[in-house]
Amino acid sequence: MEKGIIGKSELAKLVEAMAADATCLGPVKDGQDTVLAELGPDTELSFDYANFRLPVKRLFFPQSEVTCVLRDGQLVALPPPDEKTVLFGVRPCDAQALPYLTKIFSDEKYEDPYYLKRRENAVIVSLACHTPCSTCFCTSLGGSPAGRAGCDILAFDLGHELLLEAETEKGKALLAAHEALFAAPTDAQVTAAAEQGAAAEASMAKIETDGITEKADQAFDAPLWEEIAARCVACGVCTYLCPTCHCFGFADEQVGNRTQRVKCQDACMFPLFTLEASGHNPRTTQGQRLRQRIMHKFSYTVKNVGEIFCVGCGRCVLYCPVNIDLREIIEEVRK
Amino acid sequence: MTKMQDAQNRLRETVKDLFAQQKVDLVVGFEAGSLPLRTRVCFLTSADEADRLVWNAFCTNNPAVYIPRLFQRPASPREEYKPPKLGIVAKACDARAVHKLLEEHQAPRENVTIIGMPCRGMACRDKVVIQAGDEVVEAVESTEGAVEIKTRGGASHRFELQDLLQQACLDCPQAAPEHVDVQIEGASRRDTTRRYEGLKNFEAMSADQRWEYFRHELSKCIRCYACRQVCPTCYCKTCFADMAKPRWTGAGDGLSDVMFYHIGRLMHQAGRCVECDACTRACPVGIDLKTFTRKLGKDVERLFDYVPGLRPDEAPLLCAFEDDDTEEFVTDG
Amino acid sequence: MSGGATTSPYLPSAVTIEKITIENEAKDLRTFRLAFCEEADAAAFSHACGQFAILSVAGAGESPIGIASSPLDSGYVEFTVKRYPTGVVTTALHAMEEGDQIGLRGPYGNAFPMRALEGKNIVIVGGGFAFTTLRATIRWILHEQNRARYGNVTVIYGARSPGELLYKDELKGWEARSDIDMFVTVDKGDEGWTGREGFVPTVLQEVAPSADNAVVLVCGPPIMLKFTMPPLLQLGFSPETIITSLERRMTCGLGKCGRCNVGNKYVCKDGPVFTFKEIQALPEGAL
Amino acid sequence: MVFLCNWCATLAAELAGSNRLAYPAGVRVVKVPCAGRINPLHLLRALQNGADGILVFGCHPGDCHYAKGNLLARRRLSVLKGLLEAVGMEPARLQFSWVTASEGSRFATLLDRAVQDVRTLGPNRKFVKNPAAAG
Repeated sequence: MEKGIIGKSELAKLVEAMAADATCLGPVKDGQDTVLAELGPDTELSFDYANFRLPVKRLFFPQSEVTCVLRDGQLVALPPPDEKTVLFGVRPCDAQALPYLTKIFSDEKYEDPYYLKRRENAVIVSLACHTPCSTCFCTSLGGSPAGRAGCDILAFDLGHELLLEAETEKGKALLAAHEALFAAPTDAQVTAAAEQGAAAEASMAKIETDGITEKADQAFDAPLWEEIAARCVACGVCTYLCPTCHCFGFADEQVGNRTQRVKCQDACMFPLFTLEASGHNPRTTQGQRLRQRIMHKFSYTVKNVGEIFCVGCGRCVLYCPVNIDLREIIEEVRK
Repeated sequence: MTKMQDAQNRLRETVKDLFAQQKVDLVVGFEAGSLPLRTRVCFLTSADEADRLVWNAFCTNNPAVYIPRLFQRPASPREEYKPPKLGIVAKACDARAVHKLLEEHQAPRENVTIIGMPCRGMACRDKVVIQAGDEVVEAVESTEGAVEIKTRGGASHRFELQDLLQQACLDCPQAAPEHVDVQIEGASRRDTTRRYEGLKNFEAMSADQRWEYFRHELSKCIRCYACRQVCPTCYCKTCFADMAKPRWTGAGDGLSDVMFYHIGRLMHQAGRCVECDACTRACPVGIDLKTFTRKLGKDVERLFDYVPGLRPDEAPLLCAFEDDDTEEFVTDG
Repeated sequence: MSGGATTSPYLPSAVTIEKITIENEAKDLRTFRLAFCEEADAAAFSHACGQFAILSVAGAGESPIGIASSPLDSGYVEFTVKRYPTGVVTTALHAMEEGDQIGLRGPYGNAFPMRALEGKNIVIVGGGFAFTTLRATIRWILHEQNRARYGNVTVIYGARSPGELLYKDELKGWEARSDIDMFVTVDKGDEGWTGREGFVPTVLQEVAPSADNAVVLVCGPPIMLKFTMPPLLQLGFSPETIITSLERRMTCGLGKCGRCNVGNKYVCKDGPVFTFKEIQALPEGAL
Repeated sequence: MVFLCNWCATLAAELAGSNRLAYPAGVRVVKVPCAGRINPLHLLRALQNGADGILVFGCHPGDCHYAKGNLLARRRLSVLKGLLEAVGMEPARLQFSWVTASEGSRFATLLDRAVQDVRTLGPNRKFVKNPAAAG
């Protein structure tokens, strides 16, 4: 089944049906924010949100997870959680980032089972944005408010009902499994959805990103990095909220009488990130660290895995406490 | 011309004078930001740049956070230490933070010129968005005490600044910054009677409700430590949370480790937190940190009659004692 | 990989510390001889000169260390580890005793191109405790089944003081051989020292090995590398024939965690071995 | 978890012991050179690692071997206690008291009472780090 219409009032039934064999998460109000939270049969879904504060990557690459524990003097690996999940209401920018992360966590030689197993077990239902924020710039980086990259199903909010369009086999299977709850969409509905996506896309300001990789390479030794970083307080918000940032570290800890190794998100904006035990630190200034983050996204990943690791979600722009604006950095670099 | 803009012009002229008299070679102030309702900190090195300075209801950041860094000694003793002659544009809370840092020897007093700003309080971004009910795409402080905004949907609103003030400003103990080197004239907030009003709801809760509130707020924490990084009085070279030897905190984002970090940080802020709420504004997941820092401040004020940063040259709270300090929690046999 | 059903690239194999050799007077350099606890792990482990592995002490953490034994040393793997007062893992390792069990994963990274170097004269320049992977390489070259494949072998190795020289007995053995030219130097000798004094770059200029049909493998602290490159170029070594090994803080060793990159190259995966030519092309002043 | 200053409470504890007063079951003792040596983080760590209550003994004001360690501790720990109570910890879980080397019975009484208080409250579930939880 490729397309289906479901009334918003019927969603509870769908959630209940899906919950039989999967954990369902969806947009739920928490105070002023909307968070991606586990859905029960009575949970009220929110459709009035720009995006979640935290990127959806955290469900596949959590802030921290135990990878090994010590048993009888020997470290043993803990398996990644093996539960099916359905993520509803993911914004297209966050979904677009997932295939990028898959490229990082799987390669010809080493696979990170913790990320890959979770991704394999998840069905991503993206919800197209009809009113993008002024800080959003996905269309400048190959995305769209109705982008389909990385999702299994793309949903459109048509007011009283949703139109779901399956993108992958996994998505088709999910729709097929709950076929009874869906109606076939009318042509008008499909057209309305497409028009909505196009209108949202047209409403967005575009920033120029042509040639950004070459320009970034050329700007490597430019003074702009230290100039911009003078304000930076090295808080790492930009990296933690970034849908594509994927740096991590390990930390061993003792909890009660259990010794475990924890894989934690880490951030290149911290001075300690590259500090070696000898005291040597290849990146001593905040300018070097900020440059690393930008170069990693706009140059290194392009060379290594063929993608710009920025989806234009605008979180770093919006949440940077000192108003360092990535859009301005891109503009500066391109000068 | 509004009062704020008057103050802005006076600030620009003052900064030009300070450069001309060679009293400063670096000024930290605010310039226009890239987003509505925002300004950002800028670093000026000559009088020519002074016209970049702005002064309005969106100068929320605490520029004192940059002081320890600007006065950091070079890693090698062979390198000459050349501290700047710093001018710092300061609201009341900023000035308190500067005094705290001076007291803790983070900069030589003679190298810092505090430019005290008249402040009616700063607009809380969240409050503006709630009142506007939509994303704000443009905001100006138009007339005295009013903020005019435009929303994404095209609507225009005019709000009284008084209704938009940050909690930090409502709680501010000062009508204007004190113990400054240069005072810029202008309208200041005069109402200092609402201090700790924001705590009332929290304090009215039962212990279990307070616990539940604390637990819920901290369960959002992703341990990015942004709260620490933007805090002017969090400048330890190696924070206890980053220490490897001893490793104080566990690595995870489980509640126990998160609480350990936050209570540990609060302890380190006792008698030091100037209640500027930089932590709360910076928190990317919206934890209500201010309730806890404010509770701490209130305790410290009640127990020791101590308000950080109000009196220059006072002894740091936890490095001193009085013989008749409170004994209210000492159990007796 | 041992240890249950889950295959995780982050899980180390169990190894036993068979032997600990204290290498220097300061006692902060120890060589650990490790043997795999599981035969399958031993069989699966095969490394090449210049590679590193990640040692793991449960409760303390992991640390990437260059492999100091030759691929032809069968039955064990050796690592020479410096203890730093601030280093949690190296301190924990130094507190361990023979018979204790630790973890090892790897080998990781690329290696010195030993096959491609056959038929060439080899100049080895090492400083301090970065000599470890060079020691592996010398052992490899000097092995009876390999020695004939390479031309002249010249080794210039320096340490701060005589007490800081690694592998002292082995150095003596090499010095006694006629098929390898050894130039061991210390920055400053002591009463018992009758050997050479002087910094590695200076000794290199004195020894002046011929660049003719030669490659140089050079490993040392950043400051030594910096001062070694100009004399090497002066001696006629082209940047492609100068091969070195970089060090960065690492976590995963797999090119995923984003920590050890220099430009778009990951030292753990694309390195640690780079030619000087490759390094010149990298940003960030990689040395 | 009982923190004992080495100069007063440790001796008081020994005195109590020599009078055949035993520690209540489940009490763990940490000797410190001075109550002023106690970092609030130590106490948090104790709670995290499963301590149900903490009792700190220092010298009476004026008696500190290091002149003022006990008085610094008094300030520090009042702040900590205020914070922990603010976030919902039961007040009796953190106690602080003065004792001299000769006050063996006072030591025993205070300790007994603290143990009783904590028993009444039951285990500390709020701050403890659960090993089963990820991370």
